[in-house]
Amino acid sequence: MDSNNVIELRGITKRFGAVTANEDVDLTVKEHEILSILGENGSGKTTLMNILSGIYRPDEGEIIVKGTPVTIHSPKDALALNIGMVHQHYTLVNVFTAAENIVLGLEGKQVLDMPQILKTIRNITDSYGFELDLNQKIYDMSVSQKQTVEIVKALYRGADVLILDEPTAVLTPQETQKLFTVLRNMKEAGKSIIIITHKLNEVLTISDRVAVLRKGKNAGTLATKESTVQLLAENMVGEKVSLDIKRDEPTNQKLKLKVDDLNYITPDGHKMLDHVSFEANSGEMLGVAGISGSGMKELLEAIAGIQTVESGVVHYYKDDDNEYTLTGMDPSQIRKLGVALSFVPEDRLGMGLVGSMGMTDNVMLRSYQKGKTPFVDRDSPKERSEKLIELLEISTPGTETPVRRLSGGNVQKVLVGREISSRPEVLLVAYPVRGLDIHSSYNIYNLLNEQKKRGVAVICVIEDLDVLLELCDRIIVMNNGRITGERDAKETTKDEIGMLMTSSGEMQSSTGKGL
Amino acid sequence: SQEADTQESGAQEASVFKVGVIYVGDENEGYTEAHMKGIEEMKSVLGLSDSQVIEKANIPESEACYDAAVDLASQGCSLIIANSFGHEDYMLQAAKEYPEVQFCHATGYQAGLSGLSNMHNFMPAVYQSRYVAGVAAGLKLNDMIANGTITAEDCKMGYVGAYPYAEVVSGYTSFYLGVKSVCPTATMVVRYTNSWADMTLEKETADALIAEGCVLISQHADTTGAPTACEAKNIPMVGYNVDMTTVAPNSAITSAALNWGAYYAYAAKLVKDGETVPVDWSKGYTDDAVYITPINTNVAAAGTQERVDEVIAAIKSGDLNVFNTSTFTVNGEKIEDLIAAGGDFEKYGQYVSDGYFHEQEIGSAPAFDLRIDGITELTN
Amino acid sequence: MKFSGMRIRKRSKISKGEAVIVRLIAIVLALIVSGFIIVAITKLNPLQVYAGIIDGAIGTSRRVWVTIRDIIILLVVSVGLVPAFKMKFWNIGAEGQMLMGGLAASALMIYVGNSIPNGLLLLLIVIASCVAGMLWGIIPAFFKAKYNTNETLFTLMMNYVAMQFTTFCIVFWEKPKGSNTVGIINAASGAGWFPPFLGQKYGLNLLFGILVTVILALYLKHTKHGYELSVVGESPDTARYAGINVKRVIVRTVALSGAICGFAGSLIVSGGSHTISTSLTGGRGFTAIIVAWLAHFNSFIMAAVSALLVFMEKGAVQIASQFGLNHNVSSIITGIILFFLIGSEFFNNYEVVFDNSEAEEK
Amino acid sequence: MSMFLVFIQKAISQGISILLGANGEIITEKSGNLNLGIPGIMYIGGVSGLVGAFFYENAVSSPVPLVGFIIALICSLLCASLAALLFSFLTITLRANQNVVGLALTTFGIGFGNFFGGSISKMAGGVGQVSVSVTASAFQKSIPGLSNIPVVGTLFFSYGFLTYLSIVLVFVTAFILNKTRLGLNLRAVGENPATADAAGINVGQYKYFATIIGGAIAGLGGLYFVMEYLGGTWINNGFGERGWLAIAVVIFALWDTRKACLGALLFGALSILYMYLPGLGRSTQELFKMLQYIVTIVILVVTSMRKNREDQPPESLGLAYFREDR
Ligand SMILES: Nc1ncnc2c1ncn2[C@@H]1O[C@H](COP(=O)(O)OP(=O)(O)OP(=O)(O)O)[C@@H](O)[C@H]1O
Ligand SMILES: Nc1ncnc2c1ncn2[C@@H]1O[C@H](COP(=O)(O)OP(=O)(O)OP(=O)(O)O)[C@@H](O)[C@H]1O
Ligand SMILES: [Mg+2]
Ligand SMILES: [Mg+2]
Repeated sequence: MDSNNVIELRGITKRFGAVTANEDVDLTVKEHEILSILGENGSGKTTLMNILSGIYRPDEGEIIVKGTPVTIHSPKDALALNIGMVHQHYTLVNVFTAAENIVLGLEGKQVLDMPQILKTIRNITDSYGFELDLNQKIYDMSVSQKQTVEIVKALYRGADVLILDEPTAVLTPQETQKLFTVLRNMKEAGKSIIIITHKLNEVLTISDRVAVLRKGKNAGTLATKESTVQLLAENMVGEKVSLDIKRDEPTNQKLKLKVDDLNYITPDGHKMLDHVSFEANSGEMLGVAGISGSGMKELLEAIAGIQTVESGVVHYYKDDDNEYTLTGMDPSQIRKLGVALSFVPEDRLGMGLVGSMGMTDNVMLRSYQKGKTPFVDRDSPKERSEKLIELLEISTPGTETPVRRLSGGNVQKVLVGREISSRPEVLLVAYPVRGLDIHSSYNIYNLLNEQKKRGVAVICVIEDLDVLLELCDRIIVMNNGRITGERDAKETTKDEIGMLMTSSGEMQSSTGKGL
Repeated sequence: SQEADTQESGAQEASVFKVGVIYVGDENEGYTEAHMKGIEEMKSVLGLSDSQVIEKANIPESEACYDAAVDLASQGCSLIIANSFGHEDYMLQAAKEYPEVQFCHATGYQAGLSGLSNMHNFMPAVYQSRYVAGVAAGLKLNDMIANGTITAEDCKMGYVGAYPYAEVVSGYTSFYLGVKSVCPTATMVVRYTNSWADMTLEKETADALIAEGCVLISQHADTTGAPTACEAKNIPMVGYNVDMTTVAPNSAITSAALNWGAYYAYAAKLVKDGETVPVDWSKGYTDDAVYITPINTNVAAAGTQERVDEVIAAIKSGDLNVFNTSTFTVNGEKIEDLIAAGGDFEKYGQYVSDGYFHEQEIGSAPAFDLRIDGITELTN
Repeated sequence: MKFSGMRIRKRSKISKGEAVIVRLIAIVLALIVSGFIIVAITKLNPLQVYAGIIDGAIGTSRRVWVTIRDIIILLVVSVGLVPAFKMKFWNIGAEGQMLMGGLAASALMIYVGNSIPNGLLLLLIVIASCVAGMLWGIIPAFFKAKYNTNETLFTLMMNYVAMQFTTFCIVFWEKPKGSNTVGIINAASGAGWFPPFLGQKYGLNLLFGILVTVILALYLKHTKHGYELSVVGESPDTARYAGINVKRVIVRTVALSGAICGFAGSLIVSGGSHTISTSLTGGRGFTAIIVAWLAHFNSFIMAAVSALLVFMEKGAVQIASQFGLNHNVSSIITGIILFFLIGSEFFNNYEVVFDNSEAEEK
Repeated sequence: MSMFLVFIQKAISQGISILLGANGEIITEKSGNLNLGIPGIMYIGGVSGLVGAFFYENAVSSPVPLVGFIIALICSLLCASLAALLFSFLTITLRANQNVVGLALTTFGIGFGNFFGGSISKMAGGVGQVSVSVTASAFQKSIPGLSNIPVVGTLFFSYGFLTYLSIVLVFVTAFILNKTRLGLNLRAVGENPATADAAGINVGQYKYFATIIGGAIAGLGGLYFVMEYLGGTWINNGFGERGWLAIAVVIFALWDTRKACLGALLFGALSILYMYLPGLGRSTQELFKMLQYIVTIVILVVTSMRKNREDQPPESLGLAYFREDR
């Protein structure tokens, strides 16, 4: 046994009903290291870490911390063993301040001595270089600020082993860089860090070793130095995979959508859309880049008729060249015009789908109003669901299984599949691969490319700039509700886009508008 | 047991005399409790066994009463009694359906009008005991005037009434006339709770009356709310239905009460013997159908018992008529004059003769709903 | 320490048969426990007591029909609550909606009862009671839709407003003046009363009850409206995304819910009591909430649960009368049965597992 | 003036039951448990105190007020806690729907209260006779000396122990919830049990604890009604709608016990206002009795229009928590 093993998991098995999430998994974590855990969606990464942090109890297996076998019954036990976890879905109380969240659940003097507590927390934030307003309420925070609170919370509890579940999924590249800096500081300070991520390049940048899970089982541990993206992907999937995005030249482009001077201010006064204008063409993939919260979500929702705007017009050009104005209409009115507009929203289960319903009922969500009778027709949606399952290789027990039960990748396939199956002329897509493993991600990219080939005008918001540059034909960049630039994807660089994402200047057009 | 057997068969067994009773409340509510006592008395007088009396409690004034009545009839009851005013329509409905069963309804007024020979109304002449209780209250007031606690001028009483209709009006008027017969300067204000049994409301109403300056409280509502309020404020009071001294040992003088057993024993015997039950029945002191609870000497003025006994004797002998028309005026005029003048008052002509209002004599239900001088209704 | 190896885990699946058995066991346990309580209080033979319960509920054909009449009312109110609940609109205002429905029926019977043909009057009564209940539902629904106002409390308060409003009306309708009793309305003419149907006094009640239940089940399962309201219930954002007018669906659905509860009010007034008072509902608006939830909105189970509760209530009233018990025994027994039924749901969703492997340490 | 004084005094005495109920419900709801059984628990709390005192007073020849007081208090706290324990067991351990359990508990509790209240009546020899006057006198004892001061004494010092306790509880609860670790943890459990769990808080234990304490305090509301308000008697359904009003006050007060104090006073005042307004007819009185409900509705609508982030109910209110659920 290696003496600097902080944690050893031996033969861990965990079942949920009929599902075996982890099967006979071994894992070691050393001092002074960053260990990545990699695996496809549903391969059991989160479950394994939840076991280590006391959320779940293993059905079989042994946990050894610093040489001693232990039983971890609860998160409290885990913390007592200096194991802290930052969950994928943050565990923070929204109406509490950062400081309140950080001291939550700890022992100490019954009456809270806030000044003293704040001082102690500041010691930690200062020593690792976190930026955090301790008196800010969580509901006022951005995702990365919340994540910072989570990490500080774990450290404040004396975590020596810090587990992070997909910490970068919702961060901007800049925020990710900042996070990695902090993680390296922590490693220097002697801590062990376990990080779950689907982004292979991040794995290569940050970690010392990579443990791969495949279908709940160990698929080996590699030293990062010796691995490549290709190697990791193959290890994960268990067979050869191709990691190229095929980008075809746009063909037969025609003006499909013209957004003209959209403005929208939130009820609390933020300008989310600030004189936004652009055009989108059929057979073309238009990428939208921007730091999250820059107005991309609002833009897509405004086009789709979900977000009402203060002013501005959205023009839509049908195949017969007739022009329609979409502004001021809700999605069903748009549909009634005969406009084929599909939208894959960011929040899959919160907006795109109904988690508790099966595929059939979800597939009919956007089309149930068809037909003159007051009755719904469930037969054709059911057929369509079955077709989608076959076509997109959706893994689900059946068309009536609540989609909430499916893994993230499959949920996304259901959503994208439904939107595509209505044969759209314009397809809006927000963060289509967030949280998906690399395999599923490429499936989605391919689906989008197929649509483009079909002549659809695809507009997609993607946070990963590498993907954006590879996938799209044209990119517009947003910051603070404004369009700060428009570039040809084949000619621009990641740096240029990154700069535009933070620039505040007027639209810096280099290629001119549109075609 | 055999009782279960006969019930399951649902058939009427002629040999067994059975009485069915429908109560609006249960033993937790003074009014129904008084009826329950009456039924017990009936049982012991007639020697009926427990299984010969089927009681249904908490029957609301709705089709539930009809359901209960027909259920009792089909269980073989040959006499069915209901105790709440609002039960009457449903009793009539059942009476039409079961002509061979006798239906007796307390406080109602429709038996005579209905033309059904098996429908009957009854109600003890409680105005008599209220009058007597009023005398006891009046003596207390005199005592307080003599003590200097109050003056003869601000001798204002409060009355917690349930609803503003004849039963209550007749009740408070007789109480007031009793008071006035010994304490002529007394006046009275009446507040309604719009409920028969709401302890909180009665308490709050009594409190509001006390806050308005009432120096003595009486009630025609069924809970101990008013005595509770009076006890807390040390205000003398006259209760209703039951002895209030456990709740208000330092406030309750006495309570006007009814002895329903007098009727129940009487009617049950008639039915059992196959004799005709009168359409209307209303008896008072002569038949021991009304009484006042023992005078609480802690509170009552000295000599109250003697005075009260005299008044009771006078009522029994017929020397004293509670609604003697010379003792009250309406809008400053005598009722005989008003009747003679015609108009709204003409309808009272049938009740007024020989110098008094013949209360509960034409029908068994109280009919006196004149608002006499000296009494103010604070709500109407 | 002994239990450190015991834990709870979600069941993967439970068959319909097993679920029924779990519930039956719960009912039997509940009956045994209430039996003990009754015996403790009365020292009576429990079998005799159960016989009394059965006798009270279905001992004679008249009792059967009274029991059916009351089951139907409870069922209709429960059914009425379902659309709102499915939409996650916590309507605890059924009491008020029923009362308003009953009030509308009574008003028609009183004011136009003897001046129009009975058929037309009945039609008006059904419509008016639905509209009155609907109105009582729409008010909180409107504010829920517009401002997301808490509907639990709103609908609860509407119950009391309805109650006061009823008392207010009774002041004008009471007979005689001041007595607070309206008495049987149209006792002589029977105007506005449900006529006998197929020779049964409560035949029409039964027919209406079945119709409402079936139509509503169809509405929820097979219509666009039904689909829309379940989407709104699951996620208003998703509904907006789908182009569903969320506000309209909220108001429409609660209007429907209120209308059915209002209709139940007319079932009581025209189909039963033929009078109006604030005790018309008898707490059924609250009981129906339990019925609907316990049944997971399934019509058949709702009918079964309603039947069980009414059966027990009628039975308890009978034993109270037969054995001289305090009649509140019926609420206690009902409470116990409910607790067992509610508790038994756990065993349909979860299972308890013992892992002895871990029992040694800690 | 004296009329107004009486009105205020009466409003307070109407409000105290509601306040205690609301205080209990706030503590309960802060743990994420929506206990609609509070109205039933209040009946149970009231009747059990009465039963305890009744047996004590009947068992000894000369009962001591203080002893009766303590017995009533203990019985009330115990039985109300047991009822809340039942609620907790069904909703926390068995994860049953809170609304359903709550409503069933209310049905049960009212039946329980009326059953035992009624039975005790019978044993005591009839209605109005369940008078535990000795015990009640201890509950009604006002502060000696101070209560005799004119106006101020009437207004502030003329009440019994439970009235003052209810006010003390308001501030103690507010302090614990807002200034201590216990309160912070409890609020976290109600807001986001998964978070609390991950932070090492025993969610189930906190929920049990808060629900039972809350139930016990609410039970005191029933005891107040029976002892201090009614002076030691029972009347079926006498407690009326106070339990529901208590739950209404919780929302009115935006989960703050100090605001609940005002809310309860307002509700108390509105419930009897019509008696103190001259010249109302019987029908108008009935309309006036709507006032407290209408006011609640108006306040509800106004707060919802303001949409303040801080005025929201605990986020996971009404939901069962199971760690392995997602
Ligand atoms: N709470 C749960 N209840 C039932 N099954 C679960 C639960 N959590 C996880 N599972 C099962 O365990 C398996 C592993 O899930 P887990 O969340 O650990 O995957 P993962 O590797 O974290 O996936 P991802 O990359 O999508 O986050 C899943 O396939 C699922 O079937
Ligand atoms: N409550 C549940 N009951 C049963 N199985 C579940 C449950 N929740 C999740 N699962 C299973 O867990 C697996 C992985 O789900 P999970 O949510 O971890 O996917 P994911 O990719 O992490 O999603 P996301 O990208 O949204 O994080 C799925 O295959 C699904 O079957
Ligand atoms: Mg995961
Ligand atoms: Mg995931």
